[in-house]
Amino acid sequence: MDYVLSLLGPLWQGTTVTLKLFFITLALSVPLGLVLALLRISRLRSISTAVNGYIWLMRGTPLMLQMLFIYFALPFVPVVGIKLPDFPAAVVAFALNYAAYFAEIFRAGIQSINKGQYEGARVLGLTYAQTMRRIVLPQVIKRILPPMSNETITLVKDTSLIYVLALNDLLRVARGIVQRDFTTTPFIVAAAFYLIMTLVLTWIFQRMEKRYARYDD
Amino acid sequence: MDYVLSLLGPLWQGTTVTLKLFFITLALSVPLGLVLALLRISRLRSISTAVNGYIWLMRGTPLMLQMLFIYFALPFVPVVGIKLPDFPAAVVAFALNYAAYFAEIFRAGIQSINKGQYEGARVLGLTYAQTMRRIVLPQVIKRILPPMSNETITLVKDTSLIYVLALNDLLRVARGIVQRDFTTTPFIVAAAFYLIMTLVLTWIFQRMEKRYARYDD
Amino acid sequence: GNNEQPATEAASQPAAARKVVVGLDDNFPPMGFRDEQNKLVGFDIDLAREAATRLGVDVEFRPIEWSAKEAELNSGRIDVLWNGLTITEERKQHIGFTSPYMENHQAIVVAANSPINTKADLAGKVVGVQEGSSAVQAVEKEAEITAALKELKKFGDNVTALMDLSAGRLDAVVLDEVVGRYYIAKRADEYRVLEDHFGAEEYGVGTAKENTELLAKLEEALNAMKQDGSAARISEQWFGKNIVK
Amino acid sequence: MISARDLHKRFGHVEVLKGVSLDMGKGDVIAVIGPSGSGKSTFLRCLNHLETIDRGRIDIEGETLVDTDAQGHCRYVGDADIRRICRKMGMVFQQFNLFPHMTVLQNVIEAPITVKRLRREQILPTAERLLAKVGLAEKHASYPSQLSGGQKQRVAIARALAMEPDIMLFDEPTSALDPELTGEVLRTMRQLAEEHMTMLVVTHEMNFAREVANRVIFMDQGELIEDAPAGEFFANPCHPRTRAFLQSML
Amino acid sequence: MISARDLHKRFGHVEVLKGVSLDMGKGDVIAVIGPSGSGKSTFLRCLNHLETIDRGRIDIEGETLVDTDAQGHCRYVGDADIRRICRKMGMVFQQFNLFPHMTVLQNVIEAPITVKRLRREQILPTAERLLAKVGLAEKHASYPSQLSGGQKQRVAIARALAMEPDIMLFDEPTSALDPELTGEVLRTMRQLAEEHMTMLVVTHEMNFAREVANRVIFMDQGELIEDAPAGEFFANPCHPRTRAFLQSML
Ligand SMILES: Nc1ncnc2c1ncn2[C@@H]1O[C@H](COP(=O)(O)OP(=O)(O)OP(=O)(O)O)[C@@H](O)[C@H]1O
Ligand SMILES: Nc1ncnc2c1ncn2[C@@H]1O[C@H](COP(=O)(O)OP(=O)(O)OP(=O)(O)O)[C@@H](O)[C@H]1O
Ligand SMILES: [Mg+2]
Ligand SMILES: [Mg+2]
Repeated sequence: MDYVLSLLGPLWQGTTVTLKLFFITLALSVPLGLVLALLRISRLRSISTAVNGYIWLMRGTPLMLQMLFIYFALPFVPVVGIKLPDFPAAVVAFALNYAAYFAEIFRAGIQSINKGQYEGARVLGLTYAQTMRRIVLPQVIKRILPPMSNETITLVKDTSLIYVLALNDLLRVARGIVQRDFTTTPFIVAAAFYLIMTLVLTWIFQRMEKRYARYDD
Repeated sequence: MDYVLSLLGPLWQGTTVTLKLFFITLALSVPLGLVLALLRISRLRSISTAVNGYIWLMRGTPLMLQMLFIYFALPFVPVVGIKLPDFPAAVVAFALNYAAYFAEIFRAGIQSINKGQYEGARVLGLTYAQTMRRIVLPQVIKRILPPMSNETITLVKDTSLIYVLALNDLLRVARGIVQRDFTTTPFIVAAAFYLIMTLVLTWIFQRMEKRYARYDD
Repeated sequence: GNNEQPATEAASQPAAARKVVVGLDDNFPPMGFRDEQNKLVGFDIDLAREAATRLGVDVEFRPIEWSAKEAELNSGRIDVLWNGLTITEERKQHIGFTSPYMENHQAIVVAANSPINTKADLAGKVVGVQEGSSAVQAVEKEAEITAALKELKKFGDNVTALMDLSAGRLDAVVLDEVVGRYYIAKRADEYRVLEDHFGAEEYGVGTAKENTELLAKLEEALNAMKQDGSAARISEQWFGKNIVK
Repeated sequence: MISARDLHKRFGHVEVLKGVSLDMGKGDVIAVIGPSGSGKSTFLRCLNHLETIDRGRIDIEGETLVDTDAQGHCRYVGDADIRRICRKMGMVFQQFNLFPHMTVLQNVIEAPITVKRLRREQILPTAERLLAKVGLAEKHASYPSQLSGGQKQRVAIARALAMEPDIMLFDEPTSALDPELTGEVLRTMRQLAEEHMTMLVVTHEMNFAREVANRVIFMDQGELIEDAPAGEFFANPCHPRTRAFLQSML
Repeated sequence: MISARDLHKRFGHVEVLKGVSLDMGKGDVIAVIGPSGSGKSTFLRCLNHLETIDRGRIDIEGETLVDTDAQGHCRYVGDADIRRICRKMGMVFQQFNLFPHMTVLQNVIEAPITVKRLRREQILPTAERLLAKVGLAEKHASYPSQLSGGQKQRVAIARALAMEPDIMLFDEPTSALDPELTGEVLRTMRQLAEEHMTMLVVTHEMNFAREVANRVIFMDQGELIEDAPAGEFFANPCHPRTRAFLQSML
């Protein structure tokens, strides 16, 4: 038991790295995903195709590869090449990757809104931008909460991939201690940490769903 | 170019490991997920709660941890403890984990079927089992294709986690060559391999969606 | 303290002459690892600190994924590899080495009750190593033995391999002797080290090949530390005897 | 054919049926009318066990489906018996409840094959005859989503008839339909009545009630207020609530 | 108020409007009737630019919305002008198209605030007056999903009126409603007509057409076949197709 207590400090430090990556990724990829979704449904064929290709590439290859690429290979790419430190490289890879997933969720949400809503807004004189902002997107939020909740919980666990850049997130710290002390207890404690994080997220999303349940479609 | 060709052999070997894990996981977790989903919506409170807890545990902790647990810790657990070789341990962890995800997809699909379908079948004299088998599940398949497609594509990429059990999947082989040859080309080739696999999957699911598009709900 | 913070800043600065960035695997006891307070400690850490003081530069320790060490060095994110880095012919092609500061063997660890006693007994057995470690090259160099093995399994780290040895799925693990002894000290009743080994080798400090200036300075500092006994003192702290050469 | 005695049903705190009784003979065509929320659908659904009653007794063709003992405990017969007894009644819903993944023909033959264990060849002639009867012979390979509302409802009727029920229950079979499509469904139902099918029809179509039904019953607030031959019902309704309702419908 | 000249519209290979013309004066209440698929909805939707026409000319209150030049090219005015001109027409749909995430009051004040840039306090009295007028003053804080169909449709009417249109277009405003709920919507529309609102109403309600409209037009297969004062239309329809249709509706 004392041993478990002694683990809490280092594991908590790992958790802060995990949480930092989690929150920054979320803050970047949600708006980026929304922009991508709007471009994706744009009538300009070329833009829509380009965004589609981007989403396909990001969802078709492992995030770990994307991270390794941005960290190690990107500096040698001409023009856009830039040498990023480890944590920023991880953040960029995570944000670009999750933006692609969120974009698909947003797109499906926007397209699930009945044509009648656009027509109802149109005959009242609202412009396309006003219709999106005031009528469509507020309704989209309610509908995308379940897939967003799934994706966000996946993100918590995906953060552990940053071990490839030797960043000490929760899981890597746990593995480090396992190697130092030669016991698997830290894994069990780490699992509990993850469960707590996902529980909190689940709870937050449930509250949001409840809030939006005040109206039905 | 010659160098790229010389990579194809080893990378293909890694790909066979990846594909083997992928197909076995799918073959095990889909039926298991269906059983879990049916238990989850069962009226027996205790069963439904237990399944719910299982799903929560499996979705709340990283798959990598689950794999390490089954490989190293399970042998020491009394009663159920069993010492599995590396690949079977990975398969068990993947199947148990993905079954939880699939169960949630199936459950949502089943619950999205209109109450009228059950009543329509009931007044014709169909039993609950007949209604499930003949009326509900065939309709569920159509509805769950999009989330199943997502989850399956995620599985392709998740297979790379088996490196923790020292198995040589595609991504790990690529990393090995990167270390040996001091170049990032293998990453690019590996990315192409992943893209091909996800493309094939996307194509299969699109065909299935088209097949089911012959009727509307 | 916490080493990630300054590390990220350092990488965005141009190679600062007043600071040396040391890349290491922070899960590599006893050479470099984290203590209960999550602080980086270890034999190589102390050695590098001492050398830095002598050179009059700040030292910064930067955890890296060990299997990506060449890429890290190559990309200039770190200046020095100092973490039980074995000098091998392959590595010499990409890395500039100081002269050796320590001798090491690629030790063979087996379960305490194992019938294996010599290298030859490994025929038909499953052997584990850490991916990207010099143990891989050491074992593969002895081609007949490698060919006779049932399988050579490459793990992400040594502990996974040792745990698999405990679980009975491996018959032996090959790893740096200094590291192996550290672990065996923790579970003396479970493992033993064979007399036989996969060759002696030497640890050196590595830099980028073109960074000859830094290499020369490190060489100088190391020699001075060996001569005035400070290296021996650090060794006694960590190993109970002087194994610096 | 159907005898319901003093049916009571509550949803939570709301008593939806407050002691409804009805006797129905062979060949009866009874129209059930009444304002929205008066319990018409619930009454129908209790008869074929889509809802369970809280008190009362139901007999179908002389067999007891449910009864209430002296202590007020309501007892249903066993599951298999319930299924057997209820199969004597076919039901058509307002929302059709066709199976969208099956063609029209598959919809019709599904229950005979699965429930009655008939072979496909055995039921096929019947199914084709029924589809011809409802005027949809040439639509047998269409999916429900390819049909108009009126066509869907006629398939639903054919599907119910394929199980050869003795009694047909209809719950507002035309109220999800455009006025123009209503006619074709009512024509099919009129034809059934002419063939002496026993029918219980919840409807808003006064013309149908007037012309096809031989009895009309009026429900309000969970009670069966009036029960009279059709002609009498419209010419001379007894109860003031019936009169008010009939006025509002015209 | 509205002048449509020779409107043509095709969807793919199907010509849905084959040269429809209509002149509508201030205060006119015109009922549009005709069989399903005859192009009634399409005609209405072309008038306020929910569909674009392929040929023809539309003027709204003397301003041209779209015209066709000698080469047969159809030219709409600029986007801002389209929005300004179409805002003179309010529209009520069969499916209501209320905004489900907004309360009744928010539905009504959304467009005045967003489009006309009124402040909340400026529009609130109007909104409350309109809700009172359609009999829903006390429902202002409800969400659409908490209303019956008839109530929803009346909110939709109030929402359209809040933009102070000169003309109201209705596309089968009651055909998604139960017969019992139809009455309340028709009453609201009758009241509007009495206040001399100019209205164009696609409807299946013959009573409404007969009693409220001053003109009735009959469309069939993309053509406007008959256009007559309401009394005359029902008493003495000219065209055989009109006669056949009227017969089928009774
Ligand atoms: N499953 C249920 N749970 C709770 N209340 C219900 C349920 N089903 C019906 N009710 C309520 O019971 C009452 C009677 O409903 P019922 O559907 O039987 O009326 P109805 O006469 O068929 O009306 P309508 O003409 O609108 O179909 C209504 O107040 C309704 O809200
Ligand atoms: N967006 C569209 N794409 C293709 N065809 C269409 C479209 N909208 C309408 N149509 C077709 O145009 C024809 C006229 O349709 P419209 O909706 O105008 O008829 P309607 O007279 O309003 O019929 P209803 O009484 O059923 O509403 C129909 O054949 C319809 O299938
Ligand atoms: Mg009802
Ligand atoms: Mg229409």
